[in-house]
Amino acid sequence: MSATATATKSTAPGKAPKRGPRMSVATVLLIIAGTLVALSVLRALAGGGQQSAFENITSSGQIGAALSMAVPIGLAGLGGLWAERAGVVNIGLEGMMILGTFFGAWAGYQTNPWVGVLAGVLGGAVGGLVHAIATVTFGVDHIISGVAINILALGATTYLAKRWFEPLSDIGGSPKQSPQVDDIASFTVPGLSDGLATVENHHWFLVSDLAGLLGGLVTDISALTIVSILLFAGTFFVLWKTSFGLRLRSCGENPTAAESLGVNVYLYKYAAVVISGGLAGLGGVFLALVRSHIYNEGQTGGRGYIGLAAMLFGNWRPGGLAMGAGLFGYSDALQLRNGGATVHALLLLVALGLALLAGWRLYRKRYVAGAVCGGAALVLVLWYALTDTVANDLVPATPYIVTLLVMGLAAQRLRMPKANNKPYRKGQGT
Amino acid sequence: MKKFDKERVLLAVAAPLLALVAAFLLTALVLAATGKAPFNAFGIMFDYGVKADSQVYILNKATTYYLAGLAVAIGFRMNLFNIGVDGQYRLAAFFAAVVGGALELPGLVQIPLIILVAMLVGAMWASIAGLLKVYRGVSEVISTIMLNSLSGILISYLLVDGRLADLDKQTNIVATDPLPSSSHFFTIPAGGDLDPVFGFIVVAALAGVGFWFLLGRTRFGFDLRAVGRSESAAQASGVDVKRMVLTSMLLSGGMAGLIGMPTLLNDTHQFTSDFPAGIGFTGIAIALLGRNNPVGIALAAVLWGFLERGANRLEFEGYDKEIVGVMQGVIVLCVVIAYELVRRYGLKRQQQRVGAELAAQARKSEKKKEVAV
Amino acid sequence: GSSSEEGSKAAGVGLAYDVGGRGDHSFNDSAAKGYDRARKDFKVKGKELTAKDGDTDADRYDKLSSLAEAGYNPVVGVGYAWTPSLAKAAKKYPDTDFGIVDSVVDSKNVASLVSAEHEGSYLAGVAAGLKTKSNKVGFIGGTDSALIKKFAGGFQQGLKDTNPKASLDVQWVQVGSPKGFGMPDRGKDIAEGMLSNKVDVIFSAAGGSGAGAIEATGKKKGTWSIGVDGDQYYDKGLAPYKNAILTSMVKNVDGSVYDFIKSVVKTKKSEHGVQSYDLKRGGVGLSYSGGFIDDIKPKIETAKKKIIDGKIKVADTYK
Amino acid sequence: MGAPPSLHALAPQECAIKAASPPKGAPAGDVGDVAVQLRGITKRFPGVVANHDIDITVRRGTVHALVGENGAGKSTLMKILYGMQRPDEGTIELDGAPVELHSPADAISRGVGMVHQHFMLADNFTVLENVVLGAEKLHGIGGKARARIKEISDAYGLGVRPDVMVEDLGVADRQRVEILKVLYRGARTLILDEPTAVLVPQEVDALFANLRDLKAEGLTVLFISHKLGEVLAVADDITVIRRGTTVASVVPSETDPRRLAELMVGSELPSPETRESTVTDTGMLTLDGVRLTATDVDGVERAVLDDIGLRIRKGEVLGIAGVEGNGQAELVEAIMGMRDPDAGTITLDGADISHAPTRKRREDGIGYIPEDRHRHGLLLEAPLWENRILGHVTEPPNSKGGLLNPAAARRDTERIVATYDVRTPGIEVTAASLSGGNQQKLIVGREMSHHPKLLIAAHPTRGVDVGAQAQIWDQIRTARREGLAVLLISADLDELIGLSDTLRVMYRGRLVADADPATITPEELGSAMTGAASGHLEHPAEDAAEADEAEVTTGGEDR
Ligand SMILES: Nc1ncnc2c1ncn2[C@@H]1O[C@H](COP(=O)(O)OP(=O)(O)OP(=O)(O)O)[C@@H](O)[C@H]1O
Ligand SMILES: Nc1ncnc2c1ncn2[C@@H]1O[C@H](COP(=O)(O)OP(=O)(O)OP(=O)(O)O)[C@@H](O)[C@H]1O
Ligand SMILES: [Mg+2]
Ligand SMILES: [Mg+2]
Repeated sequence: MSATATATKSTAPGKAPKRGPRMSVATVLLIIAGTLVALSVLRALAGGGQQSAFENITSSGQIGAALSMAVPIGLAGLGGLWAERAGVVNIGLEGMMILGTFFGAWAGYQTNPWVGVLAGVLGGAVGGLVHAIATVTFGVDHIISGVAINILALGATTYLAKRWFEPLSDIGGSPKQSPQVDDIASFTVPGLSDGLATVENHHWFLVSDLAGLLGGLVTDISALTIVSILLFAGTFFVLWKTSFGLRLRSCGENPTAAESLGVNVYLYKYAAVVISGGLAGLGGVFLALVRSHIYNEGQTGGRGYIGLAAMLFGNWRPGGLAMGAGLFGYSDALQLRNGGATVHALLLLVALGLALLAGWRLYRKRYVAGAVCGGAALVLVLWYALTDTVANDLVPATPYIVTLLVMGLAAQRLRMPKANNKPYRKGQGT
Repeated sequence: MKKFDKERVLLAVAAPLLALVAAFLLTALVLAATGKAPFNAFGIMFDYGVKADSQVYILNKATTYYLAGLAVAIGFRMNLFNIGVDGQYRLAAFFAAVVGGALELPGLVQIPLIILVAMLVGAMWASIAGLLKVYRGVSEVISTIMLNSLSGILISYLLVDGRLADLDKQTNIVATDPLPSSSHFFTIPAGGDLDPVFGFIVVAALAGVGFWFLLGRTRFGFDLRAVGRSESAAQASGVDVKRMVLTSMLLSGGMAGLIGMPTLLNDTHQFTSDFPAGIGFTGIAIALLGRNNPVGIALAAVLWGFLERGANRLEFEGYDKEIVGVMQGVIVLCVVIAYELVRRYGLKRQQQRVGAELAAQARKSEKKKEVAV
Repeated sequence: GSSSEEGSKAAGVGLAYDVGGRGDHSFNDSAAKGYDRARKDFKVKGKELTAKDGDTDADRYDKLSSLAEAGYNPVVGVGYAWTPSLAKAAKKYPDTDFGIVDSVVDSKNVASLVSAEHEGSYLAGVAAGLKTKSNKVGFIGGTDSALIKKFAGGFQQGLKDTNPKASLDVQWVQVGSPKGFGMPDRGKDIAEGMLSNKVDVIFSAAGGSGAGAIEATGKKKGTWSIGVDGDQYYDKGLAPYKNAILTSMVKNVDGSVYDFIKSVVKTKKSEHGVQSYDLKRGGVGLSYSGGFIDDIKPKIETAKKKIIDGKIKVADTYK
Repeated sequence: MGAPPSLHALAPQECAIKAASPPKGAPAGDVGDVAVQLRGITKRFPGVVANHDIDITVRRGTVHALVGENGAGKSTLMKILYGMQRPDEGTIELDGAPVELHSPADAISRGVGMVHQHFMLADNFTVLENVVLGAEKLHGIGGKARARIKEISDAYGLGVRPDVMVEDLGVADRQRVEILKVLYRGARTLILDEPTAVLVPQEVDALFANLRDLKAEGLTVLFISHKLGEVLAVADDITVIRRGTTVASVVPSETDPRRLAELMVGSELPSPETRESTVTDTGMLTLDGVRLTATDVDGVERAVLDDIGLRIRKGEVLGIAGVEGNGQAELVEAIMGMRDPDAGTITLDGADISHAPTRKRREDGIGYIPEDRHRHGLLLEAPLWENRILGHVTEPPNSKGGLLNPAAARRDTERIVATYDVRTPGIEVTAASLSGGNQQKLIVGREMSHHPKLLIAAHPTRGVDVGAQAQIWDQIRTARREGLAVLLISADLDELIGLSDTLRVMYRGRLVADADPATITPEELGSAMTGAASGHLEHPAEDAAEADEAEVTTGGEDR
């Protein structure tokens, strides 16, 4: 409107136009390597009773489980990324995942799992379409619409499960679950997998950790996991290397500008949100058809939300998102694999990280922040020293606490698409 | 300005009605598509819903839902999405039950104490999200969702035989110590052999009045609403937005603390693992439906209670009670769309009227205006 | 409603399932089996209702009273979650016979149908102790509820009594939430975690989540699962892995429900008070399907006899 | 009227054929083909008729200026020509052929490009991405596009670097990116909607040089500006729009700023100048060594306010000149308490308020007319009387104790509406339904009602029409006479020079220069704003005072 003459807050004085350091692949690898070394050292130092717990941190089983936990979270996050890059917040991911689990299993048990995959993706996409209609066409607040979709998706699948699956009791159906769906093929890299397993079992310093890490990534990998990894790469390519992606992202940064250049903003927003739903649906399919072989009420267990958190953590970029999803998947997997001891071992690792952070902060003369980090590190070390395991009933808290911690540390450095979560009406830009 | 007001009232009523009608039609379609007679189903729900014992049930349910709606609405009024009401009220009810079970004071002292503990715990839990938002910029949507899960884990860690609860070997139920009977809240007899109405409905009504008064009649409420309408304008007007976020998170959490109280003080008198869950989410739907307005929320809470009562009956009559879930989802979605449409229409109407009236004024006072300029 | 006019006792049997309902391939299904059999044998009609997530006692009471009001007799609540509501309904409808599974309601017109899960689980522990080669055994509970701890406690005791060297890894699918009974994926992950730690016998008392554990052991040679509630060897959904099901700790809820219905509609002398379905009464036990534990049958039978004779007292909770 | 009445009778097709004949108002001299012909354009918005039966003819290879007061409908008309808005009635012809424009894409494909009044750039994109967006088909989004951008940039001397983030660019650079965007699409007809509003005079000159180049290439430029001096300097034809309709077509050689302005407004012009000084010796606001740093997203910390020191006395208006984004907004926010300075002191009427909360400062007597009334001044969806409370909720008559007093607030709103001539049918309508000028009058009324000691007026008349402008100036002058201290920030140099008693120039977060408004010219001020001059700006020669003759609102008679 007339009062906002120039939308140019910009050019603060003395501005250094250099970009700050972005996490490059090299830095990430360096961090991983550093962590591994630290881990190996800690393990070597730890007493005999604790060693197996430390070994568990990088066991191929743990890594494999983490990967399969990470994929649905990552797919949900990827869905969130598509939508938010086009300026639409999608908190309805959870509902779209539910649709994915339901329709994936429904079509899957009747035909074959790949048809199920397609149906689940479509189911999620329909959820996305509803969200697009509400937010883009009708301008409903994105969060409110998302919440409504979550309620609706849950209600609808529960009802349909009751109608469709209950009568199938003799082949395993019930009001809360579908009949079994066949396995989706999974792959193991022949030779490599076994070789790595052998190395891992020797518990050599550092080498075994690395072997465990890699072993988890080459053993018993579902075809759908591979598809998901391709989708991550594909997303990066499409959104950042094609004109379609440029236009789509422009709708999340400045839709009025995009409109003024002839971009059909509604169309791109619709496309993004529908794709977003489809990806979340695929995440649901993964839960239904790979992690288990059935639809199961409540199966998603809030992964849609965690996916959203992973996306924020990843700063609205696929690479960062993958790291976030990996982190959540990892901490999720912990609790399933005799987590108490492993989490206990991890306490020490986290304490080390915090201590380093504290040092850095103090060096930068940020005394309060440094003291807080240092104090936290100390508490963790004490906790580690005074106990020998973390109560199993508290282990499930790990992913949530990790999320809160990570968000608390990182949220301020994040940059979301500028027009994200803002209403947009065609022809009403200033 | 009476003309405007009348139209505004009309629009305010039109939106939910429109949405409800649309929702019922859509649900009817779903029912018909899955081979069930829709209108018969609605008939069953209605017949059953107006029975005396159903009304007691609905009022008692609505009491809880009303508080949940209020708790959510406090946040919504200032554009704060407290998705965490769910975790807040459960944690609050749990600790209130623990404290209540451990003490044996006169009811007049102990009941307020229990309520206070609940509100404090709810507020503290909510404040975590508030602090994270204010100081670390963490979206409250994400943090409250995480906190919901954490509160569940915390409760189940503590709700264990030997920690803060006891196991009844006969019934297999693990529960906190029951409240002494002096701490049972009064009930309102409903006549006949009907169950009584929860006395806590009085507290809920007071909470509603308090909500209205605080938001509509105090400086604080004005500031809070100002933040909801425009954070930047509120800040420029002198509202400390950060503090406001914290305060309203605390208020919302405190109100959330009340949600479990009708159940605890009027009904179960102890906390068990199947203490009602998910009411925080129901509260979101109810706040949306009631438009964050204390009267609207009351109507929405009653509607929700009615639907659930009807669901119980539908099953008995051979329908799938799950259809009510569809109905609820469709209602919420229709309602949010209808409100947005009506809001937009209302704004446009008003601009049109302002334009028209000004044009008329201008024509009348053509000459006077020239002098004035 | 059409319910009020039919106040006669002829309405039939009323059954109220817990969340999950008929078709859960577990506990509720077991009750349904007894109900179906009774209806067929005694030619009575019936009505089934199911609780849903988030139901309060008022909701549950509403269901029970609807049944009683409509003249269903007996009315059975399947699962301990019905305890408070059933107690209230029993008071309100003194002429109706109520039954409750897995819990105790102290009232003249209520039969409390409880099972001695710990006793059956003890036998499962004996079998596991004898069959494990690695001396590492696992237990997966659906959730850390008191009922499931009964399974865990008995299992642990049986294991230790038989094989003191064996260690037991106990994990819960979902702490604090009955959702842990419907998460086969998590069941599988937990089992795989255990297997990779050399555990070779896993007992899961985890409803549908157990299927995941059975799948995991089915896919790894030389490892066993122990089923629960029904005889899972015959579970159609688990057919591919049935050769990994060492045995099942069968809990005959169908029997207790059948007996109770029979006592009301057939013998017209309804059971009331606590009806304990223990080892002695055949309420719990191990299955020998598949013949995988035939070799150790004598030892199991000895243990069973000792329990029945009271020589072994089985702890009914896990610490 | 611009178009001959006889043309109205003709069907559009026939017009197209005859379009080559020069329109009546066209000047003698070389006459190009008709590039754009708009006929009978009418556009209604809820409550407003933005365009009413507009006729305009634009010759190819000329710069055609549109002038008119705020809200006259210029932008709307241009958006219609650019396909962003559909006209309710009327026809558009491009190069003689009637066209239907459904979207900007249609217009772009027909060689029309538009640089908007408000920048249309995605800050978080590079220049390259901004330029190729929507035109990816031309040269892709990679190396070829980059080469083409460089080529255009060099050809017109735009100096645009393709791989810089737009957020790192200054306003003038952004302006050039906008122009490049249009050229990249091969536009033959350029619409520039107030391109000079944010530029200092030197930048304007550079822009005009660019425009002349373009014209020489045979491009047609439609140019909107409120600065009539500029218009006369660069335009070949001028069309005047008043209240949504064309009221005159003139050529620069036959008019002067004053007559043009009167055509625009339909009456005599107000002027912002101050006549007698009311400055006292008592200080009201003092800033000393104020420093404010901000951390950007990349974690780099830098000073947005650097060692700011100033003093405003009772009855004094202190004007701050500066190109937008040099810290003026931050200065205001520091004084208002919306940002906490890292160092330095702020003293109001003898009391140190450096770290006092905003509310306290308002209660202590700071009035605030924000730069962006929609973001900082109003609750758009709240009724007027609630907007009257905003910012003064703790003061009478709005509240007593902790409680609101809606009845009193309503009564007082009625008073403000009457006193400040806020054109509204009542106080229950939402602020959003008022026009910008009336919203502004409400804000001024509200702030003045609490008798502030210090008024912070940031762009108080931006986007406000001439009538309202005069009223607001009057309010400020009156209050000043009663001892009010005013901090005035404005991009309108005439307003700044006319109203201020003292002038300071802000550049990169520092106050680099000061000047005497009685002698300074906008050009001199402009060069100081770009950092080209500092210290005390002396006025070199007497005759330069006549240079601003061109600027219509600068009277200068009493200087
Ligand atoms: N999208 C819109 N909806 C409603 N009214 C609008 C819209 N766009 C413009 N208007 C109104 O139409 C009228 C003409 O506006 P326009 O922006 O064309 O004016 P202008 O001549 O460009 O003014 P300025 O000099 O302030 O830029 C104004 O009253 C404006 O408020
Ligand atoms: N983008 C828009 N969307 C909806 N309505 C708008 C829009 N822009 C302007 N309006 C409406 O147009 C009218 C005029 O608004 P604007 O702020 O442009 O006033 P203006 O014409 O500049 O006012 P004034 O004549 O006082 O200077 C108002 O009713 C305003 O609500
Ligand atoms: Mg305007
Ligand atoms: Mg304009």
